[in-house]
Amino acid sequence: MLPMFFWAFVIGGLISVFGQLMFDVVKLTPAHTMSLLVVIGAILDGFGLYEPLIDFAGAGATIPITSFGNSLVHGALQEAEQHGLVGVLTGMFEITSSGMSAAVIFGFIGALIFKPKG
Amino acid sequence: MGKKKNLTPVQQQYQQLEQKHEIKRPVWKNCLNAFWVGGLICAVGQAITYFYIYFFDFTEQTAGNPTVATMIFISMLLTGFGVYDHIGQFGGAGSAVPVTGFGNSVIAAAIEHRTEGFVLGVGGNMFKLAGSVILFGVFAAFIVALIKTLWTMMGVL
Amino acid sequence: MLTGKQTWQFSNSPVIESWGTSGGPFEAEGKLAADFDVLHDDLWMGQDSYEKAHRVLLEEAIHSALQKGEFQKEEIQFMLAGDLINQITPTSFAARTMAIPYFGLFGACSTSMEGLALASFIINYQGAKKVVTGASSHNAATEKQFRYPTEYGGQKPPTAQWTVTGAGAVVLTDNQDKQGKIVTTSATIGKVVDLGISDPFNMGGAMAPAAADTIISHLQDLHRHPSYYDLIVTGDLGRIGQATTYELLQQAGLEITREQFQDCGLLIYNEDQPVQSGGSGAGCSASVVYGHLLNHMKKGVYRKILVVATGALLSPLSFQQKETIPCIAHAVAIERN
Amino acid sequence: MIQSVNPEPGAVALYEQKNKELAEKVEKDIQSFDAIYDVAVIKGKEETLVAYKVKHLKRFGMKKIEKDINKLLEDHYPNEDFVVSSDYKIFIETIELLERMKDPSFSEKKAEQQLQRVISLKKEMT
Repeated sequence: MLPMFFWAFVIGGLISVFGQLMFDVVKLTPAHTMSLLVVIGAILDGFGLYEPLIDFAGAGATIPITSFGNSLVHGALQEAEQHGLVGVLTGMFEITSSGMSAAVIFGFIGALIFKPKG
Repeated sequence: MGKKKNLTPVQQQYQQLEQKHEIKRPVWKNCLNAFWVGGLICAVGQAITYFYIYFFDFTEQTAGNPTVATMIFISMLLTGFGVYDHIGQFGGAGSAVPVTGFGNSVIAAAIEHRTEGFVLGVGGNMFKLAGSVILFGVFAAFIVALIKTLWTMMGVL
Repeated sequence: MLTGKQTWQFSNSPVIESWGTSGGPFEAEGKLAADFDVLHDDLWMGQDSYEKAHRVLLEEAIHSALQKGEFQKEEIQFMLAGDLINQITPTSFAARTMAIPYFGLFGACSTSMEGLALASFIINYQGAKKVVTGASSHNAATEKQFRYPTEYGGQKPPTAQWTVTGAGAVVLTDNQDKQGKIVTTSATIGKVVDLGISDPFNMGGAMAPAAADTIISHLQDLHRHPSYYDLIVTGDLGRIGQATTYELLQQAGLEITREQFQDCGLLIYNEDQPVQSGGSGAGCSASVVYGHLLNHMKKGVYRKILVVATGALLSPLSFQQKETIPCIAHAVAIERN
Repeated sequence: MIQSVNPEPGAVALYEQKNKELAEKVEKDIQSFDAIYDVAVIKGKEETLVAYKVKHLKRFGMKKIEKDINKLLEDHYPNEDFVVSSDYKIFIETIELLERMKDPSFSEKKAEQQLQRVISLKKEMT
């Protein structure tokens, strides 16, 4: 259990450092950086490399936004296995749905109860 | 950046002069902060994952979903109480890359545009920052999954 | 009277009769808090949107300027003002409240001096007896429009500047009794300069050439030595822009000292406030000049100052379309008789 | 929270003595894997539940290890039905069940129910 925390910290931290280098060295905007990271996550899963990373680092790999790309691919592939090509379309949000719906729901609740502080 | 070529000599000369006075981004410090802030957020995520594994019927595989939802909930509170933007200034990518940063971008936009009403303001602007992440995530995933499925079908893999 | 290429001299010396400023909570913690007439402890200022709060800022600045000079708003012939928000609605809405015949100006952060130059011109040539002019900006409203939602955790680089929540306004009159009064004597209208900077987080660096260009033109047109002025103060160049402008002026062979050359964006906040490179926004030069600096002139600390307000004429759209940032600077000489 | 991790892993079987022997044999087989450091085996009415923990640095190869285990079990015990999992949740549930089964008053029917619950957890993916 302890090594899991350690590696979650290290891998999550390293993915963040990669993002920071995109900000500071390549001078990308946050939106460009995050988009790049999800694309990388999707491609890594295409090569079957992201799942081992999750096995190894747990939340260190599932919490960074790269896992969004990974789980989109994963959902699509899972569904495609059962239903063929159409599954690529229909299965896309199968796994990711919780993050998306949480963001929408909490975003709206946030707007109901909070005001920006400036 | 690649546009430098199009500058006139006067512009180039000026930019050299201006560069001297520009305060450089503290890349090392930023990376260090990003590392430990990002790492810490992931470690918190790991703790939440274990919480769901121990106290509920979630496996390592299935605990990811409630963990993400919980993290976004925490992100909503931190955003709403005006804390997340300060964490962001300090942690940089460390607080932007984890899913809490995704949540923050959605929630901050939603809160900000409340004054324009719930339909046109909150509804219309909620994804103005996170939209590109969703677009490129979905499109890249589509291409990757399509290629892989086609390969499998043609028996390459 | 046009002097040189781009400078007006005001032979009738329009009088700056009274001035007023208002600011937000962050400015209340700044170095110049004592110079503000109205300070808010809440960014919302009792309104239900940041844009409305923005309007309130300008209304209050104008009100305190009118009050201090014991003017009724009915006596004022024209109002010249502007801000940074889409279609300058906060200013136009304030003009609706004021019901004074109104010119809406947009010169980004150079609006304050654009307004003062035009108002002086109108008074100088008997176009009016009393004119009010001002500019304002509101941090959250401006961030919302130009950058990210205020609660978004985006990291600002050290070149970024902090938009001032503040407004400043002055009443300019054709008062013939100039004894001991603060008057405007000349104004130089700047041209748009673009040296190819496109980073919206580095406004100072983008605006520096425009500031230098206007200062040099002003001194050339009037055949003046920089030492004519006790103070040459720029609007909101911040640390980077100010250092760059200083070097440009040195390169042009102007003898100007570091003490003589100040920046409103560096004057307004304390060192320990997290404003990166300094303050910015239309309200920055307006609230510093129409508060702190005029108060100092009244006390006799300065006799002759040249205010050079700089503006970055970009929009979120032009930035996203990868345009570089065109910049402008207007200078007005303010002197005490 | 931690205490449920500590009990010694082991092998337990329901119903008959020969089942217990089988469970212990399976346990030994799995332990022969280098990458694995804890194993728990429960032999139920039909399925045999095998839960194990992989050394952390070997977790990158978890998918392959699972494949290898499945293959080994299939080769050695062609007639048995195995449910194999490296999932932490499955592991702690298995250990807990193992502990409770040592108590003679814990009925076989209840144990089988619990076992099926754990197996259903493992099958519910995503």
